[in-house]
Amino acid sequence: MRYLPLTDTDRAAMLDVIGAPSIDALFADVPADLYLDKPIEGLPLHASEMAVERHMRALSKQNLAAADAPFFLGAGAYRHHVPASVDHLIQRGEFLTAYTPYQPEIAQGTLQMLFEFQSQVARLFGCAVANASMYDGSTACWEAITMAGRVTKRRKAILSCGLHPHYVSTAQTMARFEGHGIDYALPTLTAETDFAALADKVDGETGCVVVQYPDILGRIGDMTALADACHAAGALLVAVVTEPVALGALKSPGEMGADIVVGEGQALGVGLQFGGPYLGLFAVRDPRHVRQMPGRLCGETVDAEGKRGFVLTLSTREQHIRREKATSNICTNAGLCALAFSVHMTLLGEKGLRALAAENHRLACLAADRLAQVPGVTALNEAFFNEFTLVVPCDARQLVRDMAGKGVLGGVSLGKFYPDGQGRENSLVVAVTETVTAEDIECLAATLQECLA
Amino acid sequence: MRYLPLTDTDRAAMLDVIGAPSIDALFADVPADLYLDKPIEGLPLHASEMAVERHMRALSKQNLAAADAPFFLGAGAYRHHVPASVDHLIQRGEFLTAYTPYQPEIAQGTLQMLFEFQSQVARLFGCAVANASMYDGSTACWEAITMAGRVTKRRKAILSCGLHPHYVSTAQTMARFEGHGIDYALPTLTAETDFAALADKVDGETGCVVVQYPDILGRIGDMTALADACHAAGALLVAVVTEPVALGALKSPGEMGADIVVGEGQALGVGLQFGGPYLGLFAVRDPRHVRQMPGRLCGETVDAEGKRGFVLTLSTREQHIRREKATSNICTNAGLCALAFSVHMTLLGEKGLRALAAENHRLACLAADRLAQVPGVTALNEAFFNEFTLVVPCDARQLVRDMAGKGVLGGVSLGKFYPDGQGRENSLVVAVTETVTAEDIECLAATLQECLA
Amino acid sequence: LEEPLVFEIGNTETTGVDFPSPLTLAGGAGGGPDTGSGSTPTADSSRVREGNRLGGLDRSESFGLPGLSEPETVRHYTRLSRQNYAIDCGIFPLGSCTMKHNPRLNEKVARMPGFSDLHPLQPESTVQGALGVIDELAHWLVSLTGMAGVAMSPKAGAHGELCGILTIRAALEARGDARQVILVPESAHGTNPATAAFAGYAVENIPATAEGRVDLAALEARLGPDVAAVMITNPNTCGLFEREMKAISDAVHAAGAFVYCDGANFNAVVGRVRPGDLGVDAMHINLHKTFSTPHGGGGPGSGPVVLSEALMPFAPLPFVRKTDAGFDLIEEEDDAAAPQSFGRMAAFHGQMGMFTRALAYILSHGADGLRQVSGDAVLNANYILRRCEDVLDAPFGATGPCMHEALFSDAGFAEGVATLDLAKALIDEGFHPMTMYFPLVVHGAMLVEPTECESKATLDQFIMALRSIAERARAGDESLHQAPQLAPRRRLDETLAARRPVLAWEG
Amino acid sequence: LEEPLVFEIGNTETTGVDFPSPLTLAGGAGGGPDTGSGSTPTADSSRVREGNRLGGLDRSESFGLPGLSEPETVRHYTRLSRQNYAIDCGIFPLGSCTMKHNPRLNEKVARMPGFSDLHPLQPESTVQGALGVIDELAHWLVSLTGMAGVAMSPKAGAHGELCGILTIRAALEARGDARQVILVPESAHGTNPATAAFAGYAVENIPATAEGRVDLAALEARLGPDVAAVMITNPNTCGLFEREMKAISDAVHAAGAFVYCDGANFNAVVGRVRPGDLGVDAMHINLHKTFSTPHGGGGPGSGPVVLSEALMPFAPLPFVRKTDAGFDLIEEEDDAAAPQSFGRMAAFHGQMGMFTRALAYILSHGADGLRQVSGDAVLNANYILRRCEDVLDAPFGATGPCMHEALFSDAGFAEGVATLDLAKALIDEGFHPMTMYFPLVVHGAMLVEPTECESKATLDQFIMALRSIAERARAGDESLHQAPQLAPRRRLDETLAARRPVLAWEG
Repeated sequence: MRYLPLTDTDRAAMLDVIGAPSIDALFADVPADLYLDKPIEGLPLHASEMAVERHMRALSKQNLAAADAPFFLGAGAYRHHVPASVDHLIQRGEFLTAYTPYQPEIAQGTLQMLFEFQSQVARLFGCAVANASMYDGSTACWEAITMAGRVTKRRKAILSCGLHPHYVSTAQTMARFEGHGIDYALPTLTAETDFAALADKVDGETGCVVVQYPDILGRIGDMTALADACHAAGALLVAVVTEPVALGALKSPGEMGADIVVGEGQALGVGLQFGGPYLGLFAVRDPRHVRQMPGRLCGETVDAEGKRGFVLTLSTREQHIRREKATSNICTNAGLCALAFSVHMTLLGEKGLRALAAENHRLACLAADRLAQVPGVTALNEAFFNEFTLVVPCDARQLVRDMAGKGVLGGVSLGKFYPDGQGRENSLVVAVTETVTAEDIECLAATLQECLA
Repeated sequence: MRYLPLTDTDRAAMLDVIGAPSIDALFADVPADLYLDKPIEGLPLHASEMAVERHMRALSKQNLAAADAPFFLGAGAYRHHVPASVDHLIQRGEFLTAYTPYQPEIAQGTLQMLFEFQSQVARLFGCAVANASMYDGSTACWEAITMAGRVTKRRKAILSCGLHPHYVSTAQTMARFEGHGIDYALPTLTAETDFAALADKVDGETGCVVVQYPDILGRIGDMTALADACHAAGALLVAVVTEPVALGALKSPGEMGADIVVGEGQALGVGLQFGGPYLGLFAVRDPRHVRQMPGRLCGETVDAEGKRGFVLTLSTREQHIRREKATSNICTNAGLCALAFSVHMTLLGEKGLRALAAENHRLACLAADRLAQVPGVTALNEAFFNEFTLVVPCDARQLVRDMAGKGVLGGVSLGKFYPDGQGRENSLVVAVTETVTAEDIECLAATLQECLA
Repeated sequence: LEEPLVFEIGNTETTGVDFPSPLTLAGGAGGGPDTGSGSTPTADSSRVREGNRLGGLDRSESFGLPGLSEPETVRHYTRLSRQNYAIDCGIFPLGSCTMKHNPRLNEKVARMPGFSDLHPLQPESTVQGALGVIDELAHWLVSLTGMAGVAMSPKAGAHGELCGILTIRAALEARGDARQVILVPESAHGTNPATAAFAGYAVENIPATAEGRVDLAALEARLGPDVAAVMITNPNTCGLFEREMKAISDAVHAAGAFVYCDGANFNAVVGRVRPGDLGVDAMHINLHKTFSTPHGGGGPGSGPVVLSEALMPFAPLPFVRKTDAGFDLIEEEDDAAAPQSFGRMAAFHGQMGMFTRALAYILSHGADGLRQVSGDAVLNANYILRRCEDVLDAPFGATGPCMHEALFSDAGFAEGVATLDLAKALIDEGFHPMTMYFPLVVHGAMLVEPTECESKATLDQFIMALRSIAERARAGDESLHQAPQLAPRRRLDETLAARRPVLAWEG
Repeated sequence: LEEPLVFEIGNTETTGVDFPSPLTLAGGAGGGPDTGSGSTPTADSSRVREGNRLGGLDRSESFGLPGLSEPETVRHYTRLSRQNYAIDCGIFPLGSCTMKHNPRLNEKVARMPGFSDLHPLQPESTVQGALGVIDELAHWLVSLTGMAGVAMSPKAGAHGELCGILTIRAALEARGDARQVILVPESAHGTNPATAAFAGYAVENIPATAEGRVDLAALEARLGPDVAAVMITNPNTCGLFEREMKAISDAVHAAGAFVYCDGANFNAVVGRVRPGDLGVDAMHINLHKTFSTPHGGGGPGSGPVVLSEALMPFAPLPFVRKTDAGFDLIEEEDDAAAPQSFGRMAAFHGQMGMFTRALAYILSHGADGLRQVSGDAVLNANYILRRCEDVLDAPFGATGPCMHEALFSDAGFAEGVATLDLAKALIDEGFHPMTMYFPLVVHGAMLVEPTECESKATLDQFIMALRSIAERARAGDESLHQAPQLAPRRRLDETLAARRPVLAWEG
């Protein structure tokens, strides 16, 4: 009970002040027949820190950590080196154990950080304004669709075939309940994106078109023409970025005309964490759209002495004020992940981000060339950033399991997402970041060859 | 060069202010023929954080960490569970990256902590005053001998045979240079300490007697009579504690009349760290001896507004004021280790320290009984705390290596210290802390049996 | 010294990271650290095609992202942090937000590479321990709540609410029942009506009784075939236990509807009453409130939803299934294991980083410790209530003990002195204020939640400060309007911020 | 809120740790977390003799050690820490102390279990990587200094000085030479004479020239058969490079004595000149000054000593020896590998935790980065010197560039205004003061060492504050005596502390 400061002496003295005979007596409102008067049976009692740590360590050792294997997984979550100072700073108690900054006078640390974060995200995405973060990329994507619905008053969304399948599922699930229409088809294994085809589909019913950049197959394409087509039809273009490091090398969606840019920020500062918590990024190109945005926003203002300061603002959009008329039911952000992202971005700066992106792309080019030499393997992509698709002569689900059996985490099988027997399952998405070594690439090539033999 | 904030633009502007053509020009006082105008050849150039981390991790993996083996080593360094909050707190930048508190107005955090540390150590040791820490136990032991020399004006020290052999070597080395006499004999394998024999040796030349408690063989004894004998002869009794957890169960040296109590504080908060940095503890029973103490002292005072505050004090004893007449040449303490110790002591409190000590003793008793059942093995000690000596039918140096070959870190061979062929090398010191499990004890018993078969 | 924005001190030419330069590495001199553990491929180690393969989409123009060296970065964020108040600095008595101690063991555990360095799409055989964590935490949540199962993937409390309501809707749809209305008490958290609306429901309020609880009679009167669910918070947002919860549930069930419980206040009763025994069908659990995961200045959260037998078949994907061979992760809608699942709410499997922390906390406390947690939390709140009710109006103080929160109103304050003034004055005394103006059903509400993590000495200090400010508020002390005076900032102009929004650096 | 002492808020019945109760574990219910990874032996798992085996030495009486729960502990130390200034908070320009950035990678590396969780007496076969760290760091230190070898075990700079002087004495004794005197410049660190005295030598001062360097003629005049060694700091404590160092060394060697160099300022020249080339026989290296290990509020330090060919045979135990099979640790005096070693200076093998940090730093900077480190450190100091010398007297400013420290004196201050006043006024401007009253050879000395880790923007801010306070000091501004006014404490009464020492809590 090391987390409980009260001693039995304290408890007795306090009960005396209250005038209650026991702590149990304070629960008199609970029906007696449903009140548990002792610990629930069958559950363990309290344990020492040492015992808990030992137990958790044993569980952790039943996993194969990415650092302990040649590692090539991406598909929406990317392994990058996170500088040690990032984790040090987010563990500062003043950041870690603070609440949402509802009392701005004593929360300027969190608030200024959020303002900086918003500014960094906006510049990265080529947008005017970003919010203070959301749960993750997939929910930010759905929020973008609903926002486009509010802005255009149209409830149809056209999703690119290259959108991450989990993002598609999330949107389909939510759309079913909230009454949106979703137009989506599974991807075909071509080297090019479907942006041109999407432009042809935009019509007067379309609220938005949603594209991913780079997409789930690692493909990249210019979305300028698509944006023009959307705007001509009164629709918005939503761009999804699941690998923000790419924007250290690639033109931003905002520059190409995307109206809403959302993304998954996990790649910078946050780490893999088996899928969560991650970091939803959300930005708009046109500042007039701000009042339709979901999520928290931090804004600049002044205090009673005229000093610059920061506050949460435009909260009339939010649930705690607007209740059932809010722009979203979200009442949190991913504050600590946003901090990690922001610290990492600050350490990188434009120079570092460009260098990081260049290094990723260089290594990915090396790997693509090397792996395409493996008999039976062909590389799908012409253009890509740090991730590309290999077409293999078998179901890649089994291939991935076989490679794992040999201690190699060799990529993500598209069959995991598209198990339909139409050929998509014979492909493997390989991500190559700066954490990959020459030995890792050789090892993957050899293991692929072995497993395909 | 991620640790260097200056840009080339900055450098040029600053050189301009200085009026120097280049940074090299600022080194004009270095003889030109000895000035290195480029990086030293044969050494690597700068490396990314990721590359350095990878290299250091590879080195770390070439070691067998204590957590990865049944572990029974002690003999002056003890493995205890350190609560996670200890390491969190000592990594607060305000503690980690502060200097010696020479400007007390902006160093009250460090100073109050040191005052608390001194108070905790004094109570643990049963003394009046403790200093703000020293390098480690062995150097604190030597400093105690020189202090006793200053107090008694006698330069002979009698060392117990149970004193840690590294402490003995340190004292012998230093005594040779500084002109002290050391009376010391190697230990005999008896169940009892040599305290009674030491009392007989005290004479009018004796500045101090130095005993260890528990001693290097894990033995414990009452030092009251020895203290009386010392005092009757005008000598001081110095007690050395290398396992401070023991004092959660055992009467303190101060209570038994020791005049100077020194120790190694590593066991609480600091961790094994392959031998350093550790934490020298130094306390005196009689407050009148304070001005002969070595090392830093933190004292209470008030500020200009009458508020309580803390400062480094009695610095006229120290080298930066007194230079060649100082009580020691030491100009640092082990601040961060003292903080770790103090945080751990605060978390424990008397209740926790007693529980921790009881758990250590309970497990050590279990282990001693179990190991004595191994054919050929006998336990030397009658009384002990968490460490005891096993007499084995072979040279324990090889035994320890054999056990390590089987993945068991089974204890410290006394032959490592006393390789003289007089029988001492046939003994093994086994330490049992709360980190040891029932399985570990069984594993050690089985491995011992196997290696002795 | 004021800390400037990173945009004001950084520039696009400075960076706090290094990357290996291929030239340096090829020369061998820079390769030292790589020896023995893997090296970065060099330019000549393979055939690189000329140029890049970015498809002509190179980002050629500067986008103005400032960088700092590592020392500057550490200092910038350290300085910023020192402008924050946090639970590590003192009591943080935000009612309904539950600021409890975040054990450092949890942080250590979450960072074990076997948890933190796993990709969500790794083959199941390589993540059995991680799936085991999810399963073990699920077992605790189900046991503590007395429910049939739990959906682990929701990413925060509000997401959990949405999950619960969607599950209910899926269950209703499965029986062909198109009910349109969700009933919510006046005192509910704003997320409740927002969630119901987002799930496509009309929201209607349920009135409260004079003693701050749901009006059972009014509720029964409103129940009917159009009502899909009732969303109730228990203990409620007035800090009171809903004594008639079982009767409410029975009435709701009799009307063919479901009971959603907002679990934000579960920390008040954990180990002492099981929501399942009260007839709850779905309840989200904010892991940070009851199980000590850090708030981090506003998230991330984690909101697993426990479900009754009737709702379990409709739970969202993915979920963990225990088999003889180990753990499976059921991710696909067409999996035979999940024929009725309503689908996926987010990518991947939930907030793993929060699961490890929550599990470490739960194992540390154990079944006995968790029961003591709720006891001490309620004891601390009642102590504050009773020590302050003579100087602060406690609207429901006369009806009996409160739960984990002490609720006060501004009744008795002098004209012109508001709850806001009292809150800001607490800042000058060194304390974080309580929750202000919530619940809405009490005028000028002050909701104080001390949690179980405060010592009696801290409570006494806080009570002394609160009492003294309350006396000043009753006396109409004008200086309260000037508070805070000792904080990093004086009162901030929120109207200006909203009227002319500056939401990004424009320098 | 003032933070009380832990003795004032804790008590002997409170604890922030839990231990498994044998009873609980024997019952099985508490054993959950142990499943699968080892369990604590229970009372019935072996035959425990009755009672204990403490030989009747049980500590029966309470000794008054206060405990706190974990939340209270975290808060206590967090609050204390916030009363500290640190390099993470701002520039810390303490001349001769070298407060540079402590990279966080180093902290991470030092905590890798393969380093932090090793016992110093483990069999050599189980610690090859740790011995490898020592060897690799030694290689760098030897290469950077141009010396023959290095003794790694000294625990701090002053311990390293002692090591160096004892090595010299052992070398002299080995040739039967009983020299009795060590020469030390007036400007030396206090540790130099203290060390010489502790090693059994008489200490004599060497005068300085008007331009702040060792007076070579005076030194040569004093050298003779009674002089064992000369201890010189280079760059010296006035922040100047000893131009005639090589001539000094040659003279000392010609007189049969040794040259000890205080390496405290090695950071100013690392990568640009090798002490071995200057004729140095022994030099300690403060790992925290040159190689960025943290100061931690006063330690721990680490002071490896590089040695010339002539001194290496006498180096202390233990040391690491590289063999074909790996690394050996030579620990025993009778080892054939160390026939002339002067012995052991401390238990175990040195400050491993500092070695890992220093090595990570060295590898990060590399040979090129370390050279840039000294260049930027010297550039920053000269920038401060030149930007301030019109308002602050720079006694040696006219003789050329300084090294890594800018030295000022109080000449020009109005009557009654002291260096102390200026220093305390800097605190109110948000900066840590420089070193005061050292070196002793300059009246009212102010020794400013910015290090290479400060940006130009920070230096400009600091210079602006320093200039403005200097102007006030020249004008005799009385308010300087009141500084600091904005710190956690006003000036503290050090006289009272020394006159009536209160060194432990007596409540």
